[in-house]
Amino acid sequence: MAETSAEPLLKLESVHTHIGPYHILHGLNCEVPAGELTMLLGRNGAGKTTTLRTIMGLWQASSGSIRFDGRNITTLPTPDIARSGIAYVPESMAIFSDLTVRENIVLAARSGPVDTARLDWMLGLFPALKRFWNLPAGNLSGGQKQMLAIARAIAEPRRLLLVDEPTKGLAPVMVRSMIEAFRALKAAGETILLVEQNFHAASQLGDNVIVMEDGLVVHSGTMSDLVADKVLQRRLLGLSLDAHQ
Amino acid sequence: MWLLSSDTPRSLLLSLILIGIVACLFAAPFVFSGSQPLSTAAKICVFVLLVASYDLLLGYTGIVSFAHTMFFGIGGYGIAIALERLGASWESVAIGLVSALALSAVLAAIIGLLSLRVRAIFFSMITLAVASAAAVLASQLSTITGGEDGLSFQLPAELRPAFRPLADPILGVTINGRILAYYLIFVVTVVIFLILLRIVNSPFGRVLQAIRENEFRAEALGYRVVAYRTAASVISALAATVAGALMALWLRYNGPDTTLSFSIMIDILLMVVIGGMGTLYGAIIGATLFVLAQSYLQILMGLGSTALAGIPLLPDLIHPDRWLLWLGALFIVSVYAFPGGIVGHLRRNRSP
Amino acid sequence: MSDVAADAANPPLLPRSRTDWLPLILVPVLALAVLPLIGDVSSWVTLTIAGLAMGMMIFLMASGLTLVFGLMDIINFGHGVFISLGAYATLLVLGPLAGWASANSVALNLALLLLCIVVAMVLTGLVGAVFERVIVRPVYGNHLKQILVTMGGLIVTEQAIHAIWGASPIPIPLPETLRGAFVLGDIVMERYRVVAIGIGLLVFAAMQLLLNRTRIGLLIRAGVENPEMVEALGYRIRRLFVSVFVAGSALAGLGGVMWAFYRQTLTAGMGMEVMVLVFIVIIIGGLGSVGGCFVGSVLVALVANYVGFLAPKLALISNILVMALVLIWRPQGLFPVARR
Amino acid sequence: QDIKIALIAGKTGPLEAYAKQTEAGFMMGLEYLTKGSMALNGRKINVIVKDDQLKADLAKTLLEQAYNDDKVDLAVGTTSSAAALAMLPVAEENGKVLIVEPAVADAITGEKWNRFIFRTARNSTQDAYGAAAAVPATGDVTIATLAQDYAFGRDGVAALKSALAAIRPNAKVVFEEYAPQNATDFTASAQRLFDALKDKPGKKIIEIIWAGQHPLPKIADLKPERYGIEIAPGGNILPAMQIYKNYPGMEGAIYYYYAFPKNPMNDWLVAEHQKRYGAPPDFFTAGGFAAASAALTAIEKAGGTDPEKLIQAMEGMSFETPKGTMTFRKEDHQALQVMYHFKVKAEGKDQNDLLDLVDTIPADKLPIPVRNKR
Amino acid sequence: MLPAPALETRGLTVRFGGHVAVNDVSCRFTSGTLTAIVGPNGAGKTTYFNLISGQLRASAGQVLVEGADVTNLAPSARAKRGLGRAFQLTNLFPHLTALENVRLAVQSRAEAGWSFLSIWNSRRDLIEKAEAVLERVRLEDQRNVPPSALSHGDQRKLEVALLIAMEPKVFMFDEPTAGMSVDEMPTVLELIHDIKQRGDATVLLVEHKMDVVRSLADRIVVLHNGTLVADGEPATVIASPVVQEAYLGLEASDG
Ligand SMILES: Nc1ncnc2c1ncn2[C@@H]1O[C@H](COP(=O)(O)OP(=O)(O)OP(=O)(O)O)[C@@H](O)[C@H]1O
Ligand SMILES: Nc1ncnc2c1ncn2[C@@H]1O[C@H](COP(=O)(O)OP(=O)(O)OP(=O)(O)O)[C@@H](O)[C@H]1O
Ligand SMILES: [Mg+2]
Ligand SMILES: [Mg+2]
Repeated sequence: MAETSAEPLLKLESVHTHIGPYHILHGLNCEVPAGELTMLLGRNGAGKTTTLRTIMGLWQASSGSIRFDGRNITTLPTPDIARSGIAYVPESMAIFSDLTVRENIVLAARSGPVDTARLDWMLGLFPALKRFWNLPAGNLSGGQKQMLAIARAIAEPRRLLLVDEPTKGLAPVMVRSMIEAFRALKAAGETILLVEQNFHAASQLGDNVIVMEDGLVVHSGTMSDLVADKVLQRRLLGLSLDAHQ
Repeated sequence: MWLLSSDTPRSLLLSLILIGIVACLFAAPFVFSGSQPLSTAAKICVFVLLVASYDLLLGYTGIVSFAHTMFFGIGGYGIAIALERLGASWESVAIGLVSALALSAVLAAIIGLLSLRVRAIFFSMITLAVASAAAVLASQLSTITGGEDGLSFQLPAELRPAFRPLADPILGVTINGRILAYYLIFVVTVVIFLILLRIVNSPFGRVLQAIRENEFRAEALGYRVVAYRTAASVISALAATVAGALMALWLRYNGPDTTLSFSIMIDILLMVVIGGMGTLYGAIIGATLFVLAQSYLQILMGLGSTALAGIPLLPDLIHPDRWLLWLGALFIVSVYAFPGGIVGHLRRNRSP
Repeated sequence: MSDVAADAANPPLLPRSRTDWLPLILVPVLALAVLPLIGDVSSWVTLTIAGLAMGMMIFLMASGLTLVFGLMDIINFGHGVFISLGAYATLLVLGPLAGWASANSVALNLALLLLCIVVAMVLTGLVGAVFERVIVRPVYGNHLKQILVTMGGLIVTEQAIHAIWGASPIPIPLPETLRGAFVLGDIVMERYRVVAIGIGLLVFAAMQLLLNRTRIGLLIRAGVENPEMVEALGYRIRRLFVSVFVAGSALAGLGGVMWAFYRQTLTAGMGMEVMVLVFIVIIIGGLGSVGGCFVGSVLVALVANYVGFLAPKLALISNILVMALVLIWRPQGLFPVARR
Repeated sequence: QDIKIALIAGKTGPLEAYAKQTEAGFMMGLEYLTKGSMALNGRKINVIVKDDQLKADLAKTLLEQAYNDDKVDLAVGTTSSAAALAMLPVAEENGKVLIVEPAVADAITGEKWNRFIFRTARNSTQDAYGAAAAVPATGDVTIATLAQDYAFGRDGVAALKSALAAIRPNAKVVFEEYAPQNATDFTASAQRLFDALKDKPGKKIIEIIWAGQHPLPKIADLKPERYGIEIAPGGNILPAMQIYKNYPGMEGAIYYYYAFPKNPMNDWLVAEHQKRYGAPPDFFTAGGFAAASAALTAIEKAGGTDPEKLIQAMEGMSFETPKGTMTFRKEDHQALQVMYHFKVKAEGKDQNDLLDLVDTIPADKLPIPVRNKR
Repeated sequence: MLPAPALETRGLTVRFGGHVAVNDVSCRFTSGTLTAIVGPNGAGKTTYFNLISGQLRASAGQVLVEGADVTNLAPSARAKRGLGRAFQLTNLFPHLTALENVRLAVQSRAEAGWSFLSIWNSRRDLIEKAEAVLERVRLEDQRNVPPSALSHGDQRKLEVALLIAMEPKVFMFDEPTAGMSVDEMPTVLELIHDIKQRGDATVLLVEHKMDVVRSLADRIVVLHNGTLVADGEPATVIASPVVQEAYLGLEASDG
């Protein structure tokens, strides 16, 4: 990981998470430097989703600390964590299917009407949303729901974006839009923590990378190092970049 | 194990409690003296059956119906009308029971086919209206049903208190028709309970659970959801009808408040929840506890209230006339304290 | 992005689904259709106005339930006791201000009614808050447990009413000037019913405004579907849920006051007695739809009056008949609220 | 050995108020009659009170328990007619006396009667004869009835019609309106009633036969006086009759109103009740008192509690009650009593000062038919 | 005359208000082939599946299974005719264990649902079959875990397991690998490959990963705005301009 001198925007220190009787995170340590895009990789069941949910306070860390922007947010209730400037795109997308696309986005813009320039930019990225603007979001296709989930998270500027597998179910052309969007957001100074299985997409985007296995971080460093090191790729992810598109 | 359809209680304490209850019910006429304990035991049997049949619907199939008492009532009225009209004979009992079962099956199938397609909560409310319509009907058809007053009738000679099949008492208890009637109820309850237990543990029972969990997916797997639900409703209605018939046989009376009233529906719900939904054994525990409480709570409260006389407020609160207050509190507490019912609680303690 | 993709992805905007007028026309059509059957115009007017007013009172009693259900997906079987509680709350006002009721002044009488409504709404709102906190909160999302728990709450509250105000029915006076009727030729309009129509329309309009013109409605609907996500968007959904529940209870209280003055006798079970009717109305309306509840109430009350006049034998089942017919026509109620 | 009496009443549920009155009246009756000693002929009186929650099956079970487990000598009850009817066979099976109070259904001393049943409460037919007796005896009288659409309402109307035929042949029932049992809106019913009566000559009366929430104000608010129509309601418990205040001059019949009977027992009851409960005794208080009096008078007369002797003693027995002297008719064991023709007061002193006495109708002016098959 | 194809749609169309989600799609699928269905998001792929398997009613057109019209049958009846379906958004029985989930599918196949009086836990035949299926998707260790406690990727595998357990004639996979990690993917792809190799099954596969499509598909059908716009050999279809631009989003063939 980049040896930044300044304190990272988000920092997890020996975080343990239990869900009911199951012990999922076993003392997670990681940091997300400000202004950069950090990828969180790992096999199915490694604990990536659990990590994001723990940060959001949707699951309570049983021990350890989570610091965001110098503040300890480990035990804050979820709304307060969100209000401190974190947006979250869950794996399940959690679209409000009764509400129209417009209403979904209206809700996401907490501080008032969505800035028109930003809205235009978003709808340019995801034109399908414009077409279904006034229809219930439950009727959207799988990929369209994914777009809406992202649009909801970026409807207003936030300090930190937690995104769980955004490219899942997206057509290649949309994956490109998505990558474009994250680039633009990063350029606008937002920090992003991205969980991704699509290593191809990941490799184009990430500045840093964290790899998890069985509830622990097994590797962290810069993306360029990982892209260059085929052996490491095979060891950590089971496949090399070449074998996959 | 075969008898229990390999669905054992799965907890030592639970097994002991169940064995205790069944043993007490079996020996009730000999162990307890007086008519109150026997009435209580008979009522427990009837409600075990009724609650178990409702659990098939609610716990296993996830259907919230408020029309279950309607079938209970049909059973009761079937017996009552037949015995009152056709005289106190076993043929009348058979005719009454069979016609009640037929009517229940048809009604359950119609309600199921017509309305099990709609949203669950919608269905519940429709059944609420249907149940109230049934009560209105029973009251309107007073020439047949006795209206609000209900029907009192005589039982076949073998079940009357005066019938003494044996000259000598057994274990100091003279066997009479009343005791025979009790054992009739007990045996029918046990048999039907075991059948229900088998059904919920059969492949059919699992399909019902699957439908409860995700009806959309069950349909996609090739199960006709409406047909399965309707079948479950019919089975459950039939068992409830039998329970109603037993109730009427025991009371030698049937009326709207006895089998049709909404408060019985509430009692059933509470028994299911206290015992534990989706575990037929819960029906035994729930019904036993509840009927005992209902029979003895007022007496206990009366004792408590006189004992505490003098202390302000407290005697008022546990005055026997305020027993409903405590029943209400019981509703709330039971939902919280035993989210999985008593059976769920006992089973969880066993396996961490 | 290439032109092809842009074109393909830029078809015209789809319109929002249109308002459904059919159920709204139903009421006037029905009213006109029975006119020839009744024959006598003055009887028809009398029955129609009385029915409208009764519909408003039913709506006031049912609206809170459908609001709480529609927004929060909570089925409150204890709703009836809030109606009773609202009714009993009038005693708090009528006790000290008995003079206002017997005074022969429209202003004073109406002020009294208003005061009763305010007191009742505050009281039922408070009890509603306690209800939500203690009873309902832990069972969000589970209809069955909601039914049980609220039923328990109902019994406890009803017993509390017994304990506080006694078991005997309590007569209450309808304020002097609201008694009796306006007579125009052969048409009679009870004064109180005219007041009820006014209040009913007012509440309906206020609810529509609040739900459709603010984001509160959205937020709650979203919160019911996925409270976690709403919290992750930064909203404190709990507080909102409490407020909706309180509002629903307060509306029940309002309905209770109106119902109390209509019946002029208070019993602890009076709220429970109307619950089947209330349920029928909200089923007809389409569970959770305030507009549907409004139309459903008026429909049920009008039909009850017409049938009661034309074929009293059928009056007993007229409600269930209306429900059955509506459900055959629209199995999800007049204005189905999409969910799941 | 104690004298054991079971008192069964629907103490919880919608009629809680009725049951409370019965119980209070019964206990005060025992107290008065035993002069506070609660003992008779040296035997202590032990009352076991049971709550049947208005449920017929429970009432039946409780009565069985009372006879078998508690070994009571006789039982008194209960509030609901359905429950009382279910109790009747139990008395017969156990061969013990049951005094029915305050259930009113005719069938109790009619077709469902057995010889162990006595009733101190009035029955529906007595109410009907009372109502008929309050109708003017001369001139044209046209009557329409409003009743609930179930057995109780229909029987009530039938009873009224036969009572009118028996004692008021000048009155004709021209229209019968039946409203749903749980009706709340009476506009349609009222319209139909008015249409039926408005063009008729002479005195025009709507007789209301109703159990529960009374439709009187709803009908009255629609101004029947426009057509010269009067309303005649029946008697009821005091809280329910307070609505009458708004319609002074209205006439009807009632079987007990605390200010009407003049006898020492009633004087004591009114004074004592006012002192203890802050209100005058009501309908069912007097009933409970009467039941206590019937029981004690019978035991005294029979010289014990043997059921057969009790029955013998009670058939044709007269006993004193706050309602005046009552007599168990030999044929059907129904106690006969006076009725009162009342008129609603214009200005009462307080909230319970409601009625003026128009006339006392002695029991022998009420030829109540005997309906049991003996 | 040629034997009827395993599955055929004729003029299949569905409209939602003003929106035509699937527009007059006619297509035949013969057994032993794997057809990939591709298209941009919202093209109507899932909707097409819904129409075939009966979750949606068609506004027009027909669905035929081995020549028999099933357009008016309920989803359950179509499943009995051999139409099997896995869902894009995971759709399982959340509180039953993984094994029971699969067992329900096996049982449906074995037509044992209406058996009232046999004991489910002693039906070894069903259990063994279900366990075999779980092993094939490598979920045997999770057999007693309910889906609600499985990670997303494992839920996807279970979804596939259910479909396999149904042993249908027509397999419809809706993005089976979405959210699956790269090292898990081969398991599922091999499974699909095996089904295809068996020769008697018809496989329809919706997939956005072009390398997967390339390696598995015998034929590619392209949907765009609900209309069938291309159909043929994988190589030709992928090279066609409509796929290159509207789907892959490439200006020229550089992929
Ligand atoms: N609700 C839950 N209850 C119990 N265990 C859970 C729950 N959710 C997840 N787990 C377990 O926690 C572990 C980590 O799951 P998590 O969802 O965080 O994995 P992931 O890295 O996001 O995987 P994927 O790539 O498949 O989404 C898994 O073993 C899973 O079985
Ligand atoms: N019930 C509905 N009402 C209105 N529009 C609908 C409905 N269902 C689907 N649609 C629309 O139909 C189109 C096709 O959706 P479908 O889910 O079939 O797409 P898809 O090809 O599967 O896309 P993806 O790859 O994103 O899953 C979408 O634009 C969707 O918004
Ligand atoms: Mg995950
Ligand atoms: Mg799709």
